[in-house]
Amino acid sequence: MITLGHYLVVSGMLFALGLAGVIARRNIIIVYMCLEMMLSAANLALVGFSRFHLVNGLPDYTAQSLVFFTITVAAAEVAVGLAIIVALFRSKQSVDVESVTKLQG
Amino acid sequence: MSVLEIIIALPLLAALAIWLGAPARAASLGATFLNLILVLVATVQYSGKAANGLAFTYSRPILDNPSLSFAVGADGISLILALLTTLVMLSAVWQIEDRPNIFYISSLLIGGGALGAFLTTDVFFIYAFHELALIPTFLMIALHGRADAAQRKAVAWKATIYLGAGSLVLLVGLVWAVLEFSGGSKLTFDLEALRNQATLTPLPAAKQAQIFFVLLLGFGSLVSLFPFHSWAAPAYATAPTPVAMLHSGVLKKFGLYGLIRIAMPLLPQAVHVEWVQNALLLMLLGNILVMGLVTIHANRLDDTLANSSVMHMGYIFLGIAAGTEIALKGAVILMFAHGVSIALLFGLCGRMRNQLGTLEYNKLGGLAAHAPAFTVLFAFGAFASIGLPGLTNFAGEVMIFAGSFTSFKAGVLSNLHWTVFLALWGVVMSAVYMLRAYRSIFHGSATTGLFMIDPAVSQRVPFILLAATLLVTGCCPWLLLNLMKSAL
Amino acid sequence: MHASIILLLPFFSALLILLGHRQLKGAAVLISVGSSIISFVACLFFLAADDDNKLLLPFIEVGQLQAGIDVLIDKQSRGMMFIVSFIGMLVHIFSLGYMKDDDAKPRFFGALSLFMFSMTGIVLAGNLIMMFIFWELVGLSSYLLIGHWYQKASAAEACKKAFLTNRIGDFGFMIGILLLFGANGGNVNLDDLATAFSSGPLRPDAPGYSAGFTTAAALCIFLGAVGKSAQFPLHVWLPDAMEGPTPVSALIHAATMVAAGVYMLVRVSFLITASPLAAEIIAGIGCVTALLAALMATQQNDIKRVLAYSTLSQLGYMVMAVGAVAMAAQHGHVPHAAEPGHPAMFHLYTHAFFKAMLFLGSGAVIYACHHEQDIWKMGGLRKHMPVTFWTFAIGTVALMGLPPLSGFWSKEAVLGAAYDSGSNILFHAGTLTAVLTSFYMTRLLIVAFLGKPRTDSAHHATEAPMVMILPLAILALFSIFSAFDILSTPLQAMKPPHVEGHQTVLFASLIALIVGAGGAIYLYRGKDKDPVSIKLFANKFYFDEIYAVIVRVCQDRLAWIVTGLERVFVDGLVARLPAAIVARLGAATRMLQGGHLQGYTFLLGGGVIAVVYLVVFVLPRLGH
Amino acid sequence: MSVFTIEAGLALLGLVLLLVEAFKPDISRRTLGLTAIAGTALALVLLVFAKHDTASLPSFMQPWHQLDTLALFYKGFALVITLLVLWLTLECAPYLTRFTVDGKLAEMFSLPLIVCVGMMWMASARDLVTVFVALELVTVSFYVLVAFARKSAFSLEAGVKYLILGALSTGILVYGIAWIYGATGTMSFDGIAKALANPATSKTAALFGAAMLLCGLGFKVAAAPFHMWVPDVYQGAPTPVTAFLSVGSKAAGFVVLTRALDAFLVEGSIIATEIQALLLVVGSLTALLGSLPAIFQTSVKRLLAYSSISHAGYLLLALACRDSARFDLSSGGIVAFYLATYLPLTVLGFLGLGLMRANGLGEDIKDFAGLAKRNPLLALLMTISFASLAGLPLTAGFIGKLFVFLGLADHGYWGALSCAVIAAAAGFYYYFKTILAMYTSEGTDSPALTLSTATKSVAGVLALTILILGVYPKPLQKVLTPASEAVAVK
Repeated sequence: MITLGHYLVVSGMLFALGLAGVIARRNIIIVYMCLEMMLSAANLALVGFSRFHLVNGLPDYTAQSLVFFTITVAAAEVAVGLAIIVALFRSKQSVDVESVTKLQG
Repeated sequence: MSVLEIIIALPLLAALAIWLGAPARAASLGATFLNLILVLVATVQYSGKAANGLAFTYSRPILDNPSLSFAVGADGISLILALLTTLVMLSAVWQIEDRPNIFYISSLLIGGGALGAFLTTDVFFIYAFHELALIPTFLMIALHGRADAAQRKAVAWKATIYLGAGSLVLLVGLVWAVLEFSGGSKLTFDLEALRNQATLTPLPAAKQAQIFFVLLLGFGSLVSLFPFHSWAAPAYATAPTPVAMLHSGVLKKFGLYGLIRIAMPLLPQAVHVEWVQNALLLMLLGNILVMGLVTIHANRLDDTLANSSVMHMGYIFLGIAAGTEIALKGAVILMFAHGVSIALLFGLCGRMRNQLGTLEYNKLGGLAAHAPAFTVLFAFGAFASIGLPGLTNFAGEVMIFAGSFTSFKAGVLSNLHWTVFLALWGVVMSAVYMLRAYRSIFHGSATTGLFMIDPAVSQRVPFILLAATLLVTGCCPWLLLNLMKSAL
Repeated sequence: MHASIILLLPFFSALLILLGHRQLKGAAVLISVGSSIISFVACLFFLAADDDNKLLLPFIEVGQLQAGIDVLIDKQSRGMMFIVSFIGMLVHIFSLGYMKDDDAKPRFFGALSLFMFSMTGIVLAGNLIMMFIFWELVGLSSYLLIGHWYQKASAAEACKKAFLTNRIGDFGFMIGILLLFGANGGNVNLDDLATAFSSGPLRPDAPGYSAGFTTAAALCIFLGAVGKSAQFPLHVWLPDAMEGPTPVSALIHAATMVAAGVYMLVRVSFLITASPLAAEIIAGIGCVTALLAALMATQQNDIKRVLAYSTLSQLGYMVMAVGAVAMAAQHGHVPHAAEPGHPAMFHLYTHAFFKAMLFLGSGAVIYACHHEQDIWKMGGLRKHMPVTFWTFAIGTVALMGLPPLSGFWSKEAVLGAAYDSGSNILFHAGTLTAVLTSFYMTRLLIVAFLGKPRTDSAHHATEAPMVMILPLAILALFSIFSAFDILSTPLQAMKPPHVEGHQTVLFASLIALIVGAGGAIYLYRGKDKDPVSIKLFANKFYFDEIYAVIVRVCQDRLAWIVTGLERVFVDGLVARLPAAIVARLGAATRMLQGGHLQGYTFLLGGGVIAVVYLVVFVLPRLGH
Repeated sequence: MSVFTIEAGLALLGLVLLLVEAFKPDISRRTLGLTAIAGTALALVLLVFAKHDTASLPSFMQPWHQLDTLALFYKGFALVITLLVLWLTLECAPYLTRFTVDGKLAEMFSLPLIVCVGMMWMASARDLVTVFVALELVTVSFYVLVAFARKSAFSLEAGVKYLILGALSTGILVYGIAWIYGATGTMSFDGIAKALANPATSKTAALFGAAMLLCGLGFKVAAAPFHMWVPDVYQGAPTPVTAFLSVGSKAAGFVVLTRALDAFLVEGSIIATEIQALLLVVGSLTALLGSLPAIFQTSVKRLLAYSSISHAGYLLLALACRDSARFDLSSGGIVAFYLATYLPLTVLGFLGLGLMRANGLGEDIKDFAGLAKRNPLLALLMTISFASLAGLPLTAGFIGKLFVFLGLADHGYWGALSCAVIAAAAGFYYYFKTILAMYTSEGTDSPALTLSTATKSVAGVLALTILILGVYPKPLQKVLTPASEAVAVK
């Protein structure tokens, strides 16, 4: 029997992996993909909670509606984000996180 | 509309007018002179009506709850300090010659801030007006101070950070007091309301002591209470003359005024709580003895004056520590006296520096020969600060000392009494450094090349004004005391 | 009425002159001299004034502190007032001649008027605070007058020294006043204090009486007198004060101001009588001063300095008398008399005349010898300045105590008091001082006036002008006759009743006179230089040097150390250390903003973990 | 008219402007800008006359959209700041276009309208879904705005940093929302409050969710330790955008925080003490971490960024002081008040910076040297702005700070109060440093600065607002007082 706990563990692992990737990877594209993974982790948790939170015997769909929004927002973010990263690549010929260190102090 | 509002607004409006292009000297002299007249009239009127309670009150609410209002009102203490402010402001402005407009503007702002602090009765505005002077003081020291750029900036920074931090601590104390004394559910910053509440439901002494101590630290740093004094001496020694006159003479009195007008009435038992009193006594002894010795060590006139001004604060704090009616009134008189005398001395000191280019004792001497009037004026200031009877400072000091002894029982000496004895030794020390200064500058034979002549009569006016004030109120301190009959 | 004229006339004169002497010019002198003459006339009326104690002007009136300008009129103040105004007037007149060529004449006369005002204030003072006020003001006028020739470094130093030394005395005086103020419920009126000590809350059998307090108060007040009357160990300023113009020395530093200490002690004699220890100490200090000063006087060569040490010595006499009378009173020796009398005040009264005269005489000599003050450069002045010589001689013998001149009577009274005090030391030391007095005064007279002129300036000396001679002559008359009832009664001198049976005292003083004078004649007749040389005396027991070291170590060096400590510790701990910490923190926190995206993500992620850990695991555990 | 219509209209205007620019490339940016400004101004006027109660909304919206005073206030706030930013953009346009592709600025006029709508929406949000959507609308638009001056390496770098860190915070926020939902079973603030007041709710899950949510929101409002992006992004972004971020984005974050905390800290909430403690810790830390590194700043723009962090700290501390029965304003009201006073100060400061740039000068403190000689008016206005930021009394900046101090002292949070005091004291240093630079005589040989009348009047109005609010804050309090009642009723 798969319980809420299983979903949450998976989601937690996804989230942690995502975070670790964001922190550890140097390629901005990969960093960005890890961010998407974190959003997915949140989505998974939402769906899991929604599934096990029964209202009148049915899952509560408010949470699942948020999932749709999240996916949309993620898409928008990717659209804008990739545009920026491309601009970065054009000007620096690199998508390494270390290529943006001018602003500091 | 109250006459006090006009008094507060005049210098600020004059400053604005000068910024907009009005002739600086005429505008500032006019405004300050008119202000002096107004304050004098108000003072006479006040002592005419039996000198009772707050007068000329008017209130404009600016916030409901916490209730803040632009409330003006004056009792004897405020009027005495307003008189001090207008006197010093007029002299300070008068003695500015051939300097940029910013000298006039900042003098007016500092003076206006002080007037606002002394004549409003809402804690918010009392605090706020004092802060108004922070930026002009800072800029004037940093930009027009009497040292090379790096040094004067360092001095300005020290003073500003100190004053800024001190006023923040003060703000915490005031906020605490307001919270404790507002009573009921509404918060109010109105001093009268707070005082009423404090009489109705006094706090336990231990709590009073805590609040008082925070206020003491806050107000104390503004008055250069030892050990929070190290900003003051360099700042005064470096500041341009009008700023030194106004800040050391007037604005510094704000902290003391706050303690007497706000802290003491709200927390009447606090100074009698042992640890508070002992701490205060220790700190003020630091002012008197440590700073007395530091002053003796000084070898330039500006250093001597600046350090002495820190030292003399100790006596006023002694009045506060004693906490009796006589001592507190003495403290007010001494505030007035010190303000006038130090402003006089700084004014003259500035003149000397302009004419001679140096203030070091071992380079000066024999100035009395060619500048007798200048010498007499300086002597007024110097002997006033030594505490010579017949000049105002003496009356204040003797009242403070006597006020500390009203509770004396034969054979039992408390810490307060011992402090008074040590403070009396400070009087000896102040004679040491003042006479040393006087001796080195005016007595002896003139050093080659360095000599000065008396200022023209019109340029003497501001100093004569201050010296005459010292003499008149020194011979007749009851003129001032009559104003405070019902105060405290 | 007279009191206010006497008090305020010189005040306005001083104010007018000091503030407007440029405009007034010569008129300043007239104003000052005129006011002194009017005061003197008013004072003659004042001699007949009734005993009174009334408020003249308000000063400070708050709660318990009621310090006004109130006058206490009794025999003591009437008599003292006469001395002050009389000698003051004569000195004003004398100065007309002496200061004729001085550029700063108006300033001098202004300060002289200021002095008259302040001294009058001390004399009339009805309460201790008023007395303190004028006490300080005489200090100021003394400062101004000693420093009259401020261009001279020695004068500038001397006036500073005088003021500061007096300040130390005033330090004690103020403490004493405060102690009495507190103990007597804020009342420092002299009359009321006397009542309080005799029958009020401060009487010895009152509940809570503290003998220590009484002694402390008495000694603190006495410290004021020590300063003003130049008693050991604060005597060092008086000889230096001779840097002032000689009329000033006569008026202030011989006849009146320095005697104010004695006057004040007699005013508070109720306090001294109440404390045996204080009385002994006072008598002892007076005795030591008298003796030391007399010893120093024997080796001085400056005519004014000899007189200055003599003054010191005589002041010591008076102070000793104050203590001795109190000691005697404690032993029950209260001389019964209808009229209040006091040996100290009596000696003050006679001493004022002859010492003022001696100083004025020395002034005339200095004037004649073109400001030569060394007695070894004089000699033979008798022929050139006969009037001066004769008046000086009268003064000398009066000071030595030759019967029946005034000095004899008062000195006998002082020695009598010492004898009655029950302390042999006092009496013997007093007698020894009398010997020395005769010795050094005779020496002075012989060396300066007799023999042959030793220098040109002495040779060409001529008699002083009339304005200077006249005061000398008048004072000479007073020196001779002032102790007789014919003068002392109308002048309200506090002559003690003559006690029969003091044969010892009488003999002692006569023997002292003969021994001292004889010794001096033997040693100094016809000598051109000093045959005796005692370094210790000539150098005034090295007091100045010792004090210089004390000032250097205890004040200048201490100031240096404290200044250093203040900069390092106070400024360092309170200002610079926090500033440095904040700056360091600022730099450290700024390192967080390294600009590296990875660093930011790391911190952000770490922050999240930290917050979650804190909220989920730490805070619930804390319980609130 | 319904408020919602205004929002929709504004969004439409934004889209139209975007399209117009795309299809009619020769349209002048002045026309675009003025249209946007006119539209915003119109919206502001309409807002005043619109129906001001939740009941006026369509019934389907009411569960997730409300119109209390706080919401209305923030809507007005959003419109005002948008208006100012649009005007500022127009003012800085000649300079900005040097760094944009083809010298176009259309998005700089249309995206702020979108952001504005997002902020207005957020002010009304009643549940976490709405919050998320509105927040992302704002954030994603800001990604574009920050990186808008693409030819400038700084702007691009700021854009990348904001993008990565912003997206990271979004992830954390959603994860937090998920867990709160998991713990309480609802998305609406009312429901969450109700569930948290029920002791049966899992405390650990609720705490975990709340902490994550607050971390996500903390990023938006620049709370420590999620504030690192602020200096870099503020410095790199075009000045109008920085002003927008500093005032608008922060206000949006705080309105959500206010709503969320009203739910978390409801009477009897099982997680109240922990959250409150967290707020105190984070608030103190933020005030300090904003103030301390600023001491050594040489770039005024970066300085203002740190200042913005520090102010966020005070605002968080204000939020930590709940239930002050003693003043009329609730903590949410105080935050709103503070933000309202903060708006003119910051905008005036950035306006000054923008004008410096527009006149070809830099943004470092040394570039300010001698400003008083070159343009006394601008120097005076900047002095007022910086003095007010430092919290000098008689200026608007002080009143807000006073409220915070009052609240902290009232609750006896002495530790947090000390941190606030230290931060404020350090603030004196760096604000005064800039003021001092303006009055020094160095650099006075540089040419005089001239300002257009419009600039002068806008800046003058801002400065006057600062001074008037400093001595007469009553009107602002009046506007906010019902808001606090609405919060209290809940």
